Parts: sequence; structure tokens; C-alpha cells
Amino acid sequence: MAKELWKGNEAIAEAAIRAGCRCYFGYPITPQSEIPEYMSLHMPKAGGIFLQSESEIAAINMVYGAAGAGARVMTSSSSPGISLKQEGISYMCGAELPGVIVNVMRGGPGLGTIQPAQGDYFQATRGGGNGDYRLIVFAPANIQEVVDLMQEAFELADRYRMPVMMLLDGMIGQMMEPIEWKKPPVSPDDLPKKSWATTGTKGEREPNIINSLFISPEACNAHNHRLEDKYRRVIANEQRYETNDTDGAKIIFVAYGTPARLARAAAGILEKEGIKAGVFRPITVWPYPYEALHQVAAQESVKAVVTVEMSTGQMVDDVRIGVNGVKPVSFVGQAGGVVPTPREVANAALKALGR
Amino acid sequence: MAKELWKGNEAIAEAAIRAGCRCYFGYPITPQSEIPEYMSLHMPKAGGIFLQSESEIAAINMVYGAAGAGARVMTSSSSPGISLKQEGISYMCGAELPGVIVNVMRGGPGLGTIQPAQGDYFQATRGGGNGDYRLIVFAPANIQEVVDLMQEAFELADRYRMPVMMLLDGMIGQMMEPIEWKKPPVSPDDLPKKSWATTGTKGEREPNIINSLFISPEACNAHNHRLEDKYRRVIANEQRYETNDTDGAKIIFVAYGTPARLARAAAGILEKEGIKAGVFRPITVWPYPYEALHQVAAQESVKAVVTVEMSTGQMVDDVRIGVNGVKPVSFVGQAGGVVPTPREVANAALKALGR
Amino acid sequence: MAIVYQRSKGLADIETHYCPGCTHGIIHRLVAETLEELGVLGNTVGVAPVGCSVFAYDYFNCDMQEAAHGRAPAVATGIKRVLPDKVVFTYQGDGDLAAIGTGEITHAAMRGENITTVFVNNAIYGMTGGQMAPTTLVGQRATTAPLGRDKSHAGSPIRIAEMLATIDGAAYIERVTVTSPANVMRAKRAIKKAFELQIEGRGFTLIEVLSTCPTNWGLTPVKALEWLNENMIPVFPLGVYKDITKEA
Amino acid sequence: MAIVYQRSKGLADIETHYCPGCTHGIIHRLVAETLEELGVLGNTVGVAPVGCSVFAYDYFNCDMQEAAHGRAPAVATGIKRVLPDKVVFTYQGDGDLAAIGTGEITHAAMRGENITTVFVNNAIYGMTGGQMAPTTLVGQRATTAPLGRDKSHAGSPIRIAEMLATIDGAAYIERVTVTSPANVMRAKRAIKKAFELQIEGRGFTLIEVLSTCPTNWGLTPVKALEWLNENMIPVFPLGVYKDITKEA
Amino acid sequence: MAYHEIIVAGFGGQGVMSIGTTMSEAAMAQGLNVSWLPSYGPEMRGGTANCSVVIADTEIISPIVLEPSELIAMNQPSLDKFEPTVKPGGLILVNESIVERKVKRDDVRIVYVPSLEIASELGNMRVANMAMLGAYIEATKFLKFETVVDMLRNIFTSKKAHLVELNEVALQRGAACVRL
Amino acid sequence: MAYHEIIVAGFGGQGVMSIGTTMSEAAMAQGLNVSWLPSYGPEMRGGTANCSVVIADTEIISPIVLEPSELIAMNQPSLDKFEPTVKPGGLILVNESIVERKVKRDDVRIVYVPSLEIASELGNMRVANMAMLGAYIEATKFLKFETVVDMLRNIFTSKKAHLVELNEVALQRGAACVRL
Amino acid sequence: MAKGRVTFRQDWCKGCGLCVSVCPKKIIFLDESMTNRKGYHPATVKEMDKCIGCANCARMCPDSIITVERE
Amino acid sequence: MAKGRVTFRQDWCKGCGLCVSVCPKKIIFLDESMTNRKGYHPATVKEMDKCIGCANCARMCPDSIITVERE
Ligand SMILES: Cc1ncc(C[n+]2csc(CCOP(=O)(O)OP(=O)(O)O)c2C)c(N)n1
Ligand SMILES: Cc1ncc(C[n+]2csc(CCOP(=O)(O)OP(=O)(O)O)c2C)c(N)n1
Ligand code: SF4
Ligand code: SF4
Ligand code: SF4
Ligand code: SF4
Repeated sequence: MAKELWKGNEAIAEAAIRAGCRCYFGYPITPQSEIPEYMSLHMPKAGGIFLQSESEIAAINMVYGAAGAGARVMTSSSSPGISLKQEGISYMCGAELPGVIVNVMRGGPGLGTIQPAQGDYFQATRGGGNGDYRLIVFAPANIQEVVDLMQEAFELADRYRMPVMMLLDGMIGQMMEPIEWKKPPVSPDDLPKKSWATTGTKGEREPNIINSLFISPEACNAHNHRLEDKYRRVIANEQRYETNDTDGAKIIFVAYGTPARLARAAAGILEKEGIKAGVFRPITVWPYPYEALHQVAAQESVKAVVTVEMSTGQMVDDVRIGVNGVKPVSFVGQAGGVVPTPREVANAALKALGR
Repeated sequence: MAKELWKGNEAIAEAAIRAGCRCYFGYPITPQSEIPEYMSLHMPKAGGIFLQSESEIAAINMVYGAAGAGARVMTSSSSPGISLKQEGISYMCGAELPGVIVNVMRGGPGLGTIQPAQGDYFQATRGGGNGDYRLIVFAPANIQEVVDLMQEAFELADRYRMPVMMLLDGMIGQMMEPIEWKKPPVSPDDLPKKSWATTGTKGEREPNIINSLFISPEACNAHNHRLEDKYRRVIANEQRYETNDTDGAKIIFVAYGTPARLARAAAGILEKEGIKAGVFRPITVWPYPYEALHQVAAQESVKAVVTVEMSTGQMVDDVRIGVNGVKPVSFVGQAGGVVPTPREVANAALKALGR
Repeated sequence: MAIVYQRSKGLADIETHYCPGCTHGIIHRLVAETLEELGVLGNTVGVAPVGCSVFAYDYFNCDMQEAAHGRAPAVATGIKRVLPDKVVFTYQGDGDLAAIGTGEITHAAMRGENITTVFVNNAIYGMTGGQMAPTTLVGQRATTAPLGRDKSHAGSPIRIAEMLATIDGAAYIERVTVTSPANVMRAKRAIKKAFELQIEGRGFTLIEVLSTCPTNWGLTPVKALEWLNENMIPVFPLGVYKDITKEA
Repeated sequence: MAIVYQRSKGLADIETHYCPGCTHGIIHRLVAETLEELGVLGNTVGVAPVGCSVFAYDYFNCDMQEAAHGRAPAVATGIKRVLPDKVVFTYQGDGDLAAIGTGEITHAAMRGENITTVFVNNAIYGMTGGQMAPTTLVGQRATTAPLGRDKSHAGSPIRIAEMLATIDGAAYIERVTVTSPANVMRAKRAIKKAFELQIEGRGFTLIEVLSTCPTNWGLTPVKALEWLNENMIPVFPLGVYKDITKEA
Repeated sequence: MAYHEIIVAGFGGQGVMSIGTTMSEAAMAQGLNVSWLPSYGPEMRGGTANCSVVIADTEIISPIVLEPSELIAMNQPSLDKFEPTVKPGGLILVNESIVERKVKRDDVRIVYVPSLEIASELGNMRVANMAMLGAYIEATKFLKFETVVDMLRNIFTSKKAHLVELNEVALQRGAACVRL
Repeated sequence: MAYHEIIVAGFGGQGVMSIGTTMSEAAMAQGLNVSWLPSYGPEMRGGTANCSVVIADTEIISPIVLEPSELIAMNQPSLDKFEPTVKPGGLILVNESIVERKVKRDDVRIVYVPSLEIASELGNMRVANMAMLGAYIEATKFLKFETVVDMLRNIFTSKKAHLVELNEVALQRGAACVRL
Repeated sequence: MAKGRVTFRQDWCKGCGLCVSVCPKKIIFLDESMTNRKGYHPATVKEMDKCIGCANCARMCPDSIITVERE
Repeated sequence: MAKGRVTFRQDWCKGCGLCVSVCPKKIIFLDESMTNRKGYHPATVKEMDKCIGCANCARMCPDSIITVERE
């Protein structure tokens, strides 16, 4: 397949359509408005549904309705808009509805800035909404990876009946890169039917009910434990990560998304200065590859683990949990649209080594 | 002072009024509706403002406006309603506005149940909204403690110009206990004036602006680092916790709110079985008393740390971070309104000891 | 003897949790009968709200989704766009529709979303224990308006039928009540007409039904009907507010 | 020679970021002049929206708060309840007020919240790059309606002035525009009247101002004024929709 | 060491909650520690309403009562639901006016109180729950009748003062059922 | 190893973004790795618009260009802003038609291109940015003119085919400025 | 006058009395001698022969537990 | 006719031309010989003596940069 130059946001939209998604609801917000814009033109062409909702809240609830009706459905937004979707996401998890949610993160808190950042890690991985629930969260580091993962995102959503989030920094949404469409497009007609969906009983079965209310504590507890079991299966099966030169490294950088690129640049700088540094990059930030990280960090050679984020420090919690005290963990980051420089990152490593 | 029997929710409302709060905005939701109900009668009597808003989102934004106008202001809700406030809370943090937010937690996810739970720990301590921000989060374990902390909550909110959350499980909101009003009531007239508030320039000063937008990355980054510095001060000064029989204990239970009571009952059971168990109870869950917990866990005598929650496991992340690998950490909990029994909790400890 | 009236097949065969005499039950039946009579029970997806009628998903004999508080019109939109040939309805209370859900219902109307909304206006929040609703009458007591709704502080009740009738996308809007057998029959006709128009693809339809809440009004069921007739109807006049079939 | 027109003291002495010829600037000036003429600049708290006018907090010479997208009426309510003697206004675009903020504006009106809203309707989302707004005309192109707004899919434009005029708590609602010096003067009178009624404590006031977005309409500033006159006014007729001073 | 874990259960409207709060208030007045926890939500409609009361002279560890030391069952569904949970050696008070069956357990103390009959003899149906409370006080012996009567005196003043005596009689009539 | 980090900056409307995408497309056609990152948001209005392009025959580590190896400055504010950031030994291409000052740095290569004059001589103002691109290609020598011309041929077909030649001439005229 | 017959699913009756209030023949009453499983006195009819089968009661019954037959 | 005078804060002008379009005397034009700091050709008046000080231009200026004087 020939490479094509695509803008991140547009590639995301196109990848969703190729993944068999025929239903999109969303509300404009920078830096992801090219997603609804692309959808508004191409969804109808693909025989699908594009609807600009009156708000992010309406969008996520339309997603809920459409998912409950059996559709492969997606929404996208950026940080403040994702905050508004938290109740809806919690409902989707409670009602076990599949769907893909794209967050093209910008700087916060509040209105913040429209420039790229990674301040929504906690919200994505811990659930900004109420109750015990999880999302599968993919954190690809370039457009090709977004495109490659999109089909999987929809598949996992359907398989586990839970929402999957694509957690991207604004950079990935705004930039252009050459990409290849590696997988053949999925036709919605070929997807397995969802017997639980509300598509009308046709008088042939008992009514299907999509619901997150379990009024009695016993029922609600049982439901929570059922969800927990499902999440355990996801943890067991769906961890993704990438390592780069971590074998025998002295410094392990941990980073996801754009900062992983910077970390590799920093590793290059350190290399020149005679310090072997590697990069551990979680691709799923939930389930977090704790064990894999632990093993990398536990290597004899490793002296320090440095977390790099476009935030003031969020994933570093997971790094601490993974490393579990076997090595010192430190953090370097900038927020609000400023991206740490490779030099800064390299310096943080030097500092961690006590230099 | 004589003890009086108060229902938790009503005591919360009364405590706020006694803390000099004269402004409440909220929307009904079980199990905390007695808070707005009490406020609707007593706020006007105290010369204050009660307004039932059209939604939780409107309520938190009214709080934003009122806080920006210089008022001591409060809102309250329960889990799904708190999810809806996440964008507004992120805005308050971005604009550095004080205020008290009460979450009387119920079971989730989604609509879940109206019975007590602790599934919103992540949301409260990690920020369910967008961007890097924090709330001071108090997690009292009984009504007296809620009442005692309320004045402090408002004071810290004003001192640090940030929202403070009272994170309670529904149990505390619904139960009655005898309480004492230990502190003299605060009169709003005695509170220091807020020079930054939007109260009209009177032509005597430059306009005040309440805002969370910092459009240039440099400005937004600087703002984030300013906030980070503030949060560091909070971390340094505002950790609160309580220990119970932790000295020389073999088992350390870590629990907040109602489960802390259960953990003590479980410790009693273990005691009888010849195992010394203690309870570490964070009173602030952000800033989390990591260091204090670490020291307790690091004691020679300690063989295992067991986290007890009315959830499927959220605070356990903080326990792991605090314990940092020096002792094994395990978890026991029930969700959705079911409360783990002391026996269950004790058994979890036995299991952790390999029995 | 022939059966002239019996429980509709549109209702599931289980008891409701509603308080004695609460007219939610009557309104359920009218919706159920309509679906049965139109022969669309197997072809319908309903959306339950958060409110006393939250368990409506258990009561109707068709596929149902339970929506977040206020968001039923958005959920219904999601369903209808995916399944344009299904009959889709929302059943919502006044807190759900006229407070937290104001945006969703207004925009469903604006889009001319081809769904039917049954709007149960009982001038109070029933489920949560009698707090003030946007439709609470001036002077009416509620647990968050212990001295009665004060106009200068909380405004006057919002009239949804009138408000939404200003919107082009609304095809049919009528306000009815169920305080007598005759009113019940009128309400039934209105609900049926709304569903019929949906089936014809005419756009957004909403029937506002004035309903009682004996429990939170603190009245017996029978007195509650009287109170509704005397106090609510003057503020919320019955009638057709929008009917595209009557427009030029 | 005497100065007959000059920059209002109600405007801060800095340049705006608005595109050339965008009438947001004219509307800003009218609000600023009103506050100056009423002598309330030192006594006013304004609320800026999220939209092109997001930086309004830098442009008005009075205390300002920046609200979350759509929530300006709630923020203003918080301010006004705490400071009932201050003049409080919101300045909002059509995405802000008529889409995401539908609930907040409707309920501010319902409560008769004693604030003034300046509602700038330019039939598009300016700030984010020309997406469809609830007020976008049928057939009008937008970046999310690349073939023009399709009524059967996205409905017809919502008319806020007409809708809110059905609400009791609304004291004054007028729709104006700023496409000519004469219209500018009419708009100014409307805005001033709204603020005067607020100062008298009469309740909720809203002035809808039809405004241009040359950039996203893809027209020169002058052509944009013409387009507005020809296309928007027929859909959004100018005039007074509610005036309690004229009611019995 | 006294540690009473009580469940009071019945139909909504039977005064279940107020039996609980009255005993809590009384315990507090006697310097004991106390907690009261209601059931709430839609189950209140029609179904069973109940509250858990814990009274102790030590600190109260948990307000949740899973295995009551004492159960006051105001109706049949409540007895059905909670009878099995009562601690061996505990106490079950049954509102025998409407509970048709007998208690099946033989490892607990049992007291039957014809509360409605007592109330109707006294000419005021609202004092039925006072009869239950009186039986409880008599059977457990840690609350004092005077405490409750003092409380009643604070509640019923001037015009309503005559109700104090009526309630007091109801308490005693309930208590008498224990002595039988 | 080629690793080009380029910033193209100017007023909105000067075709800054399309210079960037055109060179990206061309690089991709030549089998190189490439990334293109625009500035966006309100700064686009009136202020400076810019994009960062990275072209390399190795993997691209970061799409963010902090210290460009090459700067194309289409207007004065852009030169003011980015001149100091260019890597020593790097290249600055200046649109001398509207940038009034000279480059101050002496540790970089500098090329001045009178893009507007070239365009106006060719009778079509829209080809000004092609002149800049031509100069870039010539100065850096890793992109081929044929690649760009082939791309143009794909864009301008049938009725617009004559534009291919016009653009090609503009490229060459820009390139000629380097050779001066 | 037509002759009718009504039957009540008494165990589901909540004793709200709406049927009682709309019966034109005033023949429905709440049977205080009976308490159903839910704790209510259910509706019943003594003089069934007076029933005209108008279905007013059934139309008003919120619990849809009344079946009406007519000759 | 009254005599007027207008002055423009030219460095803030965005050259939108709204003033040009409403001047009844058609004396305002955008000065293409000048480019201001923002990159626009600012508005200016050549035949100031024709100005009647009607202030139409100032009323329409979105950037409030026109001052109008009149005799
Ligand atoms: C987000 C959210 N806010 C609040 C609630 C609590 N709540 C449940 S029902 C209800 C109001 C119900 O009133 P209404 O819609 O009028 O219906 P009714 O019960 O009167 O039939 C509220 C506020 C909730 N569940 N979720
Ligand atoms: C919660 C949230 N959603 C979306 C946005 C993105 N956003 C910024 S401005 C805007 C719309 C602006 O349009 P309008 O209100 O019509 O104002 P205009 O720019 O046209 O003046 C949107 C959707 C946001 N900042 N926050
Ligand atoms: S609370 Fe009111 S609305 Fe709800 S079931 Fe009871 S009577 Fe009906
Ligand atoms: S984008 Fe439109 S509304 Fe915004 S400043 Fe430019 S012209 Fe005005
Ligand atoms: S209306 Fe129905 S529920 Fe009510 S009393 Fe009559 S039969 Fe019973
Ligand atoms: S004041 Fe009137 S006449 Fe003078 S320049 Fe302005 S518009 Fe023209």
C-alpha cells in the first residue's frame, strides 16, 4: 500500500469509518474539530450517520442510545468536552455499552489553552465519572499507530461491551504524517449481530433492556463484581506496550504519546554522553502494563526511572505502582501546551543519576 | 456543650452555615437531598442565599460566579451529580476559586444505586475533570468529624484559593449521631475581604478578572507551575490522618470513612484471635499522607497492609504508592451499597498473612 | 359478556412501585395501549428517565433503554438515527425534562427528531422526595421551598408546551390530563395521534400530561385529582399548542 | 469643533483579536457605551462566554468573569445573588447560548434572574472555525454542514427571542442588528433599555443581536452585512418580543 | 459493657423511624453513645422501612447492624426478613396485632405486644409504637422510663401537655407485656 | 543521514501551510519520512501562522521543531520570532518582497527571495510561495524539482493543466535566487 | 342500561380509591375487612348487578388491574 | 451642512471597509499606499472638508478607532 499524507484528526475519522463505524455524534472543540468536520462529509457518503449534537453531554448520550441500538459508534472531543461526558461514560460502563471515545487533549485546567497537553491521564485511566469502572485506553504515539489501533478499539469495545478511549495529545490530532492503510476496511454488514441490543422485539423475544440501575445493594454489588471480573480479563489479555533500548539500560524513560518521541530523542542525547537509556512506552494506559514495566525497571543495570509527560505529573502514579519501590522514580514535564525539550528530559535523567 | 442528635446531611448543612457560608447552590439527589432541603429553610433565616439550580452543572457554575464575587459558597451532590460538575470544578481550579463541594457518595457506575459507596475516590483525588489540578479532599468517618472539619474546609479553600471537597459515603449523610458544636460560629462579616473578587471596580482600581484561559502555551504552562507550587504547599502543610493501634501491629488496615469503623471492628476480631492489627485512616485523601503511611507500614512488626473500601478498589493505588513495595498490599471491598463485614475484613487480613 | 376493558398487552405483567393513586400508572397504560393498538410493540424502543418512572423499563412490554437524568431525548436520538424505522419514545418527568434536560428536549424539537415524548408534569420531584420542580406553582410547598415557591426568588413555572411550540421542528404538541375518565380518553387520543405522526415521519411530537403526586403533595389520590384540576390547569391550560397537520 | 463620537471609556485601551469587520466589535462598543452612559462601569460585573468573544474579559473596562462554554447565565446568577446591587451581564454567542447553554439561559429567564444578556447571533461557530450552529440557516454551509444545513437531518434554526418570550420571568426581549448606522442606533437603544430595566430590578432581559462572521461566512465584511440583511432577517425578524413595561 | 444493636422494621407509616429516633434520643440523654441509620429510597414506598440503632457505653464501631441483638418487628415481612439475623440469645419484639405467625427461633427471647389493641383501648392509635418502645425498655432495662417521659414533656407542651400522660400509659402497657 | 527540521512562517493567507504540505508530500513521494505540524487557533487571526516540517531518511523522533535547520520567513514578525532559533550552520530563506530588514545572524546561510516580484512578473500572485519553495529545494538539494512537478501535474489537470508550467517556472525563478 | 361486570386483581390493588370516585353507580368500595399482601384494603364491588360496564373505573385505575365486561 | 472632522487610530485599523461603505459623502478609502503594523491598509480621508460629521463611520467601526468632531 502506498503511503498517504494525512492530518491526524482526519485520519482518525477515516480510520473509524474503515473500522466499520457508521455512526458519529460530536460537538466542535479545538484541537479536534476536523474529526466532526471530516465525518460530516464522509459519513453520509459511507451510508452512515453524522450528527452534530447540541453539547458534549448530548453527544455521549446519543452514543449511549446508538450503542444500545447495536451500532458501532464513536464520539470525539477535547479535554473540557470530555469532562462533560464523564457521567455519560459512567453510564455506558454501567450499562455495558461499547463505543469509541476520542480525546484529543489540550492544556487545562478549565478552559486552559487549545495547545496540546496530557493533563487528562487521570480522567481517562481512573474514570472521571462516578463509581467503579474502567475504559480500555489506547495512547498511540503517532498517526500510523492511531490508524492501526482503531479497528482493534472497536473490536475490543464490542468484545468486552465497554467503551474504549483513544487518548491523544493535540499534537497527534493536528500534525500530518504519511500513513498506510494496512488493514482492509470492515463492512458493518459483516459484524456479528448484538443479541442484547434494543432493536425491537418483533414479538419474538423478551424485551431487551439497556440499564445501569441496580437499586438493591446486593444486585448492584453483584453487578460491580461482574464488571470487575470483566476488567480482570481485560487486564490479563489487553496490555500493550513497546520498549526501546531498555535492555541493559541505566535510565528508563517512561512516556506515552508525543513525549515518548521526545524521550527517545533524549535517550539519543544521553547515548552520546555515554549513558545508556531506554524508553518504556505503554500503548494501553489502562490496563497499564505494570508487570512489564516492573521487569524492565528491576533489571540490575537500571539506576533510575524517569517519567516524561506533557503535564505536571499524572502517569507517574502508575509508574510508581509498577516499579513498586525497586528503583527510584522521578518526573519531568511541562504543561499547558509547552512540550518538554529532549535536553530537558535528558537533564532530568542526569539529575536522577545524581549528576 | 450539650450533645445533640443530628442527621448527617442536616449537620453538614448547619455546619456550613456556622462556618460562615451564606451561599448554597444545589440540585436534589439521593442520598443528600436533606442538605438542600435544610438550606432552603435555614439559609434565608441566616440572611444567606439558597438557590435550587436547574442542574448540577448550573449549580457548580453558580458556585463559580458566587465564589468569584467573593462569597463563601457551597454545593453538594451525590456521585452522578458530581460527575456532571467535573468541568466546572476544573474551571474553579483553573481560575483559583475557593468553595466547598460535598459529595455524599452512592453506588455506581452510572445510575447504580442510591445506597452508600465509595466509588468516587479516583474522581475526587485525581480530578475527574480536565487538566492538572487538585482539590483538598476531606474524608471524615463520622458526623462529628464532618462538623469539626467544615470550618477548616472553608478556611483552607479561602487560604489556598481552591475548592475543597468533603467526600462522604451515603451512610454518613443518612445516619444520626450525637454531635457537639465545638467551635463558635463564624460571622461572614468577620472574614477577610478578597481583593481579587469581582465586586465592581468602583472606579478605584483596575478591573478584576476571574479566568482560567491562558491561550499561549508559555502562559498556560507558567500558570500550571504556579498551581503546582501551591499544591506543593498544600501537600507540605495539610495532610491529616489518624492511627489506631498501629504501633507494633502485624496487620495494618487502611481505610477512610465508614470502612475505617469496620476495619476497627475487624481489628477487634483479630485481636481476639491473637493478631495485633491497627488502622491507618487518612482524613485528607488529597493530599494523601503517603509518608505517614509509609512509616507505619515500614515497621518491623508489620507483615501486610490491607486496604478496605466500599468499592472494588481505588484508594489501594495510593496505598501502594505510599507503601512503595516495603510490604505486600492487598485489598478487600464490596461495592454498590454493600458494606464489607468486619468478619470479611478480618479474613482478608488472615489471607494476607497466608492463613 | 364481552371484555370491554382489560390490562394492555403493552404492559409487562408485573406490579409497579408507584404510590397508591399516582397517575403515572394511568399514563403508562395509555402509552401501552397505543403501542398495542398501533401494532408496533415489537417495533418500538422506549427510553425511561430518571424520576419516579425510572423503572418504566420494566413496565413496558417492548425494548427499553434507561437514560441518564434529563438525557432521554439524546438517547432516543441515538436510537432513532440508527433505527429510523423503529418507533422511539421517551417518557419523562418535569424535573427530568424541564430542569436538567431542558437542552436535550429543546434540541430534539429543533432537529425535528422523529420521536414522541410523553412528558409527565406533576409539578414536583417525586422520586427524590418532593423538591421544587421548574413547574411547581407559585406558592406551592416543596421540600426545597418549605414556605412555598416564591416568585421573586425562584420565578414562575415554566410552560414547556408553549415554549416548544415556538420551534419549527415540533410537529405536534398538546397538553392533556388524566383527572377523569373523559380526560383520560382525551389524553389517549393525543398520545395516539403523536405516535401516529411519528410513524408517518412528521417530526417531533410531545404530549404534556398533567399528573398527580399524592405522596409529595400530601393529599389523598382523589383530592390530588381535584387539586390538579383547580390549581394546575389554570397555569398549564389544556389544549393543542402545535399541529403541523393543521398548518397551511 | 466638538467631539461627537469617540471610543467609549467602557472599552479597555487594547486592540481586539476579532477579524476585520466582525461586528462583535460594534456590539462590544454598544455595551460599553451603555455602561458608561448609565454611570455603572464601576458597579458592573460582566461575564464572558466561550466563543470568539471569550477575550471580552480583557475588552470591557469593568470587573469580568470568564464562564465555561454555555454557562454564563449560571455564573451571572451566582454573581447577582451575591451582589444584588451590581449590574450583571452576560455576553454570549449562539453556540454558547443556543446550543450547549440552552438550559442555563432558559432557567435564568424562568427565575426572572435580574441580569442582562447580550446574545450575539452570527449563525455559526466562529471561534472553532465555522461549524454549524443551532441558528445556522437552512442551506447555509458550515464546516460540519459542507453541503449546507439540511433541514431533514439537522432541523431549522432555533429562534431564541421567540422561545424565551414565552417565559414569564423574561422582562424584556428584543432582536436587533448592527448592519447600518441606523440599526446600530436601534441596537444601542435596546441594549440600554435592557440594562435600565435590570437596574430597576424588573427581571431577565435579553437582546439578541444579529451579527456577522465574515471569516467563516467567506464574505468580505461589507458583503457580510448584506448577506445578513437579506438572509438572516427574514428568518430572525427584528423587533420586540417581550416587554413587561407594555403589559397590563 | 453494653452494646445494643437494634433493628426496628415495619411498614412505612407505622412510626418505625420514630421508635428508633426516640430510643436514640433517650440513650443520648443518658450519656450513652448512639447511632441511627435509616433505610431510604424507593423501598420506602409500600415495602419495608427499617432503621438500625446502635447504643453502647463504649465507642460505636459501625452504625450498620447486620446481626441485631434486638429486633422490633412491626409487621410480618419484617419478621420474615430479619428473624434469621438476630444474634443467638438476642431479643425479638413482635407487634402481634398484625403479625400473624409466631417466631420460629428458639434461641432468642421473644416478646409479643398487641400494640394496636393497647392503642385502641387508650383511644389513640398513634401511641401504638409507644407500646412497642415500652416493651423494649422493660425487656432490655438499660433505658429509663423517666428519660423518655422527660423527653415527652419537652415535646408536648401547653395545649398538648395531656399527651404526655397518654404516652406514658402506653409505655407502661407495653412494658407490662414483658412482665407477663 | 538527512534530518531536516523546517519552520515555515508568515501571515495567514500567504500560503505558509501549503508550502509545508507541498514539501511534505514531495518528501514522502521520494520515500523519506516526514511530519507536518501547524500552529492553530486564534493566533491564526491576523498574527503569525506557521508550520513545522520534519523530513528525514531515518525515523522522525519529534514533530516539534524548536531549533530549525531551515527557516522560511514569509514576513517580518516571523523573521523576528524565529531567526534566533535557527541552528548554527542552518539556512534562512527570506521573502524579501515584504521583509524590510536583513538577517542579523552571521552563522547561518541566508537566501533572499523577492517572491512577490517574481509572481507579479509571471502574472499570477498565487505562485509567490512556489518561488519560495523553489529556492528551498535548490538551497537544500534533497528534494527534486521533478517530484514537485509531478505532484503539480496530478493536481492541475485538464482545464487547469496550463498552471503546471506556470508553477514550474516560479519554482525555477525561486531556485535562481539561490544560485545568485 | 347495559349490564356489566368488573373484576379486580385484588392482590395488586393499592387501595387508592380512584375507581371508587369515578364509578357512576357508586358500587365500588374499599374492602376494609381485607388486607392484601401489600398491606392495602383492596377495591371490590358488592352489588355487581348495578354495574353498567362503563369502564370508568378501569380507565382511572393506575395499576391496570380492572377488567370490565359488558353484555 | 455641518462641518466635521474624523480621525483614525490607524495602527489599530483592520481595513475592513465598513466605514467606507457607510460614509454618505464617500470620502473614506483604504490607503493602499500604506501597510500598518498589523499588515492592513488603514482607512483614511482625503477630502476632509466634505465631512459632515455624521458619525456613521464611527458607529460602524468594529474597532472603535474613529473619533468624529463637528462644529
Ligand atoms: C444527574 C442526576 N441528578 C439528580 C438525580 C436525582 N434525581 C432522581 S429523580 C429526580 C427528579 C425526578 O423528578 P421528575 O423528573 O419530576 O419525576 P417524578 O419523580 O416527579 O416523576 C432527581 C433530581 C439523578 N439521579 N441524577
Ligand atoms: C465544553 C466546551 N465545548 C466546546 C468548546 C469549543 N468551543 C469554543 S467556542 C465554541 C463555539 C463558539 O460559537 P459561538 O458561541 O456561536 O460564538 P462565536 O465564536 O460565533 O462568536 C465552541 C464549540 C469549549 N471550549 N468548551
Ligand atoms: S412519589 Fe409521587 S410521582 Fe412518585 S410514585 Fe409516588 S405519587 Fe407517583
Ligand atoms: S471568526 Fe467570525 S465571529 Fe469570530 S472574530 Fe472572526 S469574523 Fe468575528
Ligand atoms: S383504582 Fe385500581 S389500584 Fe386504585 S383502588 Fe381501584 S382497583 Fe385499586
Ligand atoms: S463622519 Fe460621516 S461624513 Fe464624515 S467621514 Fe464619517 S461617515 Fe463620512
